Amino acid sequence: MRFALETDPKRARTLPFVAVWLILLLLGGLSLWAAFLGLGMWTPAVQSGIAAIQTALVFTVFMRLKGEPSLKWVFAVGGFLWLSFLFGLSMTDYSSRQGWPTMYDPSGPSYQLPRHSP
Amino acid sequence: MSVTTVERVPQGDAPVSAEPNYLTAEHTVASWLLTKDHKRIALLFFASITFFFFIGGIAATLMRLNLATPGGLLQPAVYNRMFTMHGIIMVWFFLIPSIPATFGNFFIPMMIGAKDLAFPRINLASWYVFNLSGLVVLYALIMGGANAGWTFYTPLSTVYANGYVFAAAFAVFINGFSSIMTALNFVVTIHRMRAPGMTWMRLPLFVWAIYAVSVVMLTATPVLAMDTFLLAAERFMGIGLFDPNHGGDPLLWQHMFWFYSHPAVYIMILPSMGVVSEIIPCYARRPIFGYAGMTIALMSIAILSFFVWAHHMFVAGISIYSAVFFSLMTFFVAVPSAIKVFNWTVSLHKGRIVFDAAMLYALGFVLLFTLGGVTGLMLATLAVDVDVHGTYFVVAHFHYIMVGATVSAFFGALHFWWPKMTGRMFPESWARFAAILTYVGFNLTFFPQFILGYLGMPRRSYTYPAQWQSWNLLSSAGASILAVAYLLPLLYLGWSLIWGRRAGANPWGATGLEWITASPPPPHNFERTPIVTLDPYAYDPETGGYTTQEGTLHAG
Amino acid sequence: MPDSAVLRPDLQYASLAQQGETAELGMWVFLVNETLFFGALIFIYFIYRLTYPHEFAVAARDAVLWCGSVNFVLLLTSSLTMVVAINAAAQGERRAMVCWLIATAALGCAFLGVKGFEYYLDYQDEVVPVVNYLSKPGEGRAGELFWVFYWIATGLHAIHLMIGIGLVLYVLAWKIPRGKITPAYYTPLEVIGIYWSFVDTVWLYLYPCIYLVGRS
Amino acid sequence: MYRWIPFWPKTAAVTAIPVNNLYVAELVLSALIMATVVAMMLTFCVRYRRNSDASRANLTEKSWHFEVAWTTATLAAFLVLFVWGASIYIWLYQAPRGDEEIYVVAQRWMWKIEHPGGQREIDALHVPVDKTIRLAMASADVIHSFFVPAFRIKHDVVPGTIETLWFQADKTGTFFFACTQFCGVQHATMQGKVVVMSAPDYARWLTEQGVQESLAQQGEELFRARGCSGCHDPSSTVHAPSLFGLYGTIVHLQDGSIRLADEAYIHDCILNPRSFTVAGYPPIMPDFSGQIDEGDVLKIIAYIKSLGGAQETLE
Repeated sequence: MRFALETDPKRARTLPFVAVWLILLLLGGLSLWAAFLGLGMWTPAVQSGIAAIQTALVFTVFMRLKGEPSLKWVFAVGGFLWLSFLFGLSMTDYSSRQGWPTMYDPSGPSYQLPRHSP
Repeated sequence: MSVTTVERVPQGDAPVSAEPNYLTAEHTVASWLLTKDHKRIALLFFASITFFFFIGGIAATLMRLNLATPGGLLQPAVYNRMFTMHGIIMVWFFLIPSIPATFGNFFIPMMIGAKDLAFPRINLASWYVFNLSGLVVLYALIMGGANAGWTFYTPLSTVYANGYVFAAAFAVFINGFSSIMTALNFVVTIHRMRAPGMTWMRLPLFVWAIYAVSVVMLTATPVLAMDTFLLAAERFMGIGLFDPNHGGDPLLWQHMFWFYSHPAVYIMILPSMGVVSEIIPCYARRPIFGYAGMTIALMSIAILSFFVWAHHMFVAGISIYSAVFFSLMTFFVAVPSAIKVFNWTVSLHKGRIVFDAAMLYALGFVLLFTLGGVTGLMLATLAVDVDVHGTYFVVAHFHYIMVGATVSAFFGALHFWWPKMTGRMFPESWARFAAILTYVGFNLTFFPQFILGYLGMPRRSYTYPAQWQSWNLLSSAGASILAVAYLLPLLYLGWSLIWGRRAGANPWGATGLEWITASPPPPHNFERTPIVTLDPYAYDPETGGYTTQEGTLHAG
Repeated sequence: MPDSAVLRPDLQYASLAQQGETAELGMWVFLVNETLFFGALIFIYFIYRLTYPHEFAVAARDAVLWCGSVNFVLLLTSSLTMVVAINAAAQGERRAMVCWLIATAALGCAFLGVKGFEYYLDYQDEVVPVVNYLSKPGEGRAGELFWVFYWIATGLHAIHLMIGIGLVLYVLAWKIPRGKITPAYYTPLEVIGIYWSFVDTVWLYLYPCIYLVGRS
Repeated sequence: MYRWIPFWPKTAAVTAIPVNNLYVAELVLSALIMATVVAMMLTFCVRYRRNSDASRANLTEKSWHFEVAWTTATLAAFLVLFVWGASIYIWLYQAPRGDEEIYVVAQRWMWKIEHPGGQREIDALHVPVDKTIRLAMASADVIHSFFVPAFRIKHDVVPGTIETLWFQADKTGTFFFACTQFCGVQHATMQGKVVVMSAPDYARWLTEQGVQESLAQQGEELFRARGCSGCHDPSSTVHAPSLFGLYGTIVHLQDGSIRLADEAYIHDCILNPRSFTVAGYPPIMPDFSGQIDEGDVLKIIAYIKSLGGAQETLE
């Protein structure tokens, strides 16, 4: 526990934090580079992936989740999990709201009623 | 284990404790306004939400008065503002904070054996923020009210509606901070501040319910906050993200709004489920049936509530695939609710049932919740929803859940915990009369609306074709009975504050930790930190005795 | 260095350790809420970018890339200095802690400075919806949606950063001189550090959303 | 008596019948559930009241068998309802080609109806009996919702897009329709009558309206006046997609996605062409958003539909 009077060993060294900082900057540079590559629709995907890796680094190292009780992990991950509900479930609508070819073929004969007609 | 024999409800005055309680420890106004005591903050919240309950109630009374005749009484614009303000005030200023901020605030620390919530200052700040948002909504109301409906559908709310939509939306935005602060406090408190021996599976179901509801508040409210923030910005600046004239999608507002507001329905109902799970075992004098199943049901409702929001949008023009998915999810969320109804009912089996006021409210809750639930199933069925969506059927359905069930549970909690909060007993026969009157008045008011809904009467209409008058008249008559039933407790509970008998520490013979301390409790709840040795609800129907969670046996 | 014995837990806690753990948990729970708050905004962006990919690419080309990139570096660096300051607090190196905290606040202010200058450039470039907006060829009506998002997102982020700077200054001016931050109990600093890094994380997402669109 | 205490709405369309049947089934199920709960509660309350001397021995505190059985039974019943409701919904919400294709513009606080022949009416909708009617609905301002209780159909009319809905009335008569999405001060009066007539009556009614030109002809005029024909006319030298036989086909867009060319698609293409660039064509079409009202868009759509559907393309 870091509340002991002796100093916290996890807090003794600065070098690992500097290393992570460098990695984060490099990843940022990578994201910037990817923007100029012309990957088309893959660009946002690559950039989101990079941002996710950066987030994981910031959370575990800078925000010191590493080695913390699982309860904090639950809350740290929970926010993103709930966000994925918002993104994921609303895509059920946005991916197919309009103009998706449906089961009914509108070019078919117009007099034929679909099922359920009495 | 010590054994003492007590009368179940002691007659005559209990002895007055010499120790100061939380009400008498300090007397200055500042000691109330700057208090960090969760019990005093609960009472402050109680005052605020009671005020808003009656403001919202006045709006409802005017609406029912207007609908008693097809021609109406109010100007159309006034009627529209009334139902909008009724919705906004009742949802955000009464129902959402109703049980958590008052009974939750008061009893969560006591039930888990803590001296206070984790962050008392944040708790107090929550009350101030709530009142600030209340002032803003009152400003909107006094200046003439908003008339966009409580759902603020764009582009009506952003471009077309006149009135104080900006102020109303902003009030909702600020109100969200209050919810979040309260919820954060509960989550952290329940995780960190439990007394020794109070394991998760020994928590009273009310604590579980408040925990579930806090998780929902924490994860749903920020989305609404962003949504209303953007709405207010759009209204204020004239350009925004939901305006079809700028390429925006009005359905995006609805998606985000219901991502909050469907879980918000569970924010309103989950605490009532917790309350009823406390009341039924205590008055049936037997352990709750299926405790573990109840906790699983509570948590699964909390999580599943996020998977069903678009069932408010089946006719709104979302993709049919999406509608099918959300309909299926809605049926899934109904399963844990069905389990709960079943467990409450079976919890009466082989009990030793006492029909006190709190129990009558709880039984009323179960029935109204079940009727609200089965009509919810009808609304979850896609084809039927297409027909009854946006009609009085929906109005009746959600009033059964949010008013019938939640307000019944609120009054049940009020009667159950009144002796603990004030140290006084209320006149039992009056309370029973009020409970029955509530049930009768409620059904008279809202059952005819199901019929009106299937007949096709659109909601939010100030006028209607004359052939529907009979049902509307019946509904208005019921509303007047309901109004009396809601006002009655104010009178006799107020009376009891001064003339009521003094309650002992545990007038109902209940097992929770909140009952082992004096009534009203001392400033820091307990003389010493309780040590929990037992599951909750250790009632014995064979003898009528019970054992508190500390392990003290009281023979019947 | 003041003795830790002067610090007592608040009434409702059994020990300082419990109080510290609880405060940190409180911040993490709060961050759930912040994640969803900013997440909801990015969700709107996500939907509209899917709907209007071409318009967004054209509109976003006017975003000032160098400002965003410089700010990216500034903010990440401030996160590092914050962590180093907490390390110093844990070791009881009071002087180093104060210095690194001042550096953190300064970097935060530098971020706001660059941001302010960028807003000025944006105004010159006529990309301020309502106030001063000129629709560029090819961006259609949806281009304005991008800029509404830009102003709201960066504005809210800046407000969060200002709160962070305020908290750091509060610790510097109030807590440290009164000996309330000790190697035995530096939780207030730790909690602020978590918040600070979270505000940094938000920028990790806003940066590609705003500055790295339509560059190729 | 029935006039003053009505219990059940009329059922006057083929769309209404399955919905009504499902509703009755659910009512019965709901009544059964309520009766079970009430019966259990009453029995227990009487038998185990405080002063009764019924035995309380062998108390069950939990029984997984019971709970699992109850849960499975409810889930199974719910799934039946789900499948039943969803299958009708999918049928209701995929509008087929109609015998009559009628255009509806919702505007605060009236319903403007335009028949393909150019006949116009407000807050009234005349349709022939036993014919499939397809409604293409647009909103000029806020969200409205078109609801005919006797037909059990409803759909929101969202600004910025076109929604379609269909029905086939099977009884003649006059039926009430209303807006069910709150749309402002006079929302409650945004109502009208569907008049279902026999085929000869309907034909007579159409001719009595004294109309000069059909909707498609009006649309064609707009098509020329707005300059659409400059590029989309077959004789044009500009490389623009042909609109002959477009309606009802599958269109491949530049970004790789595919869309069905229905009313909503044509509407989106007119107002926001950049997001719907057809594969193989340059993105040169100007943006008509804010320059053309929804009624005119509907006329142009009627014209484009009159240029033939998918079948003609094959010939």
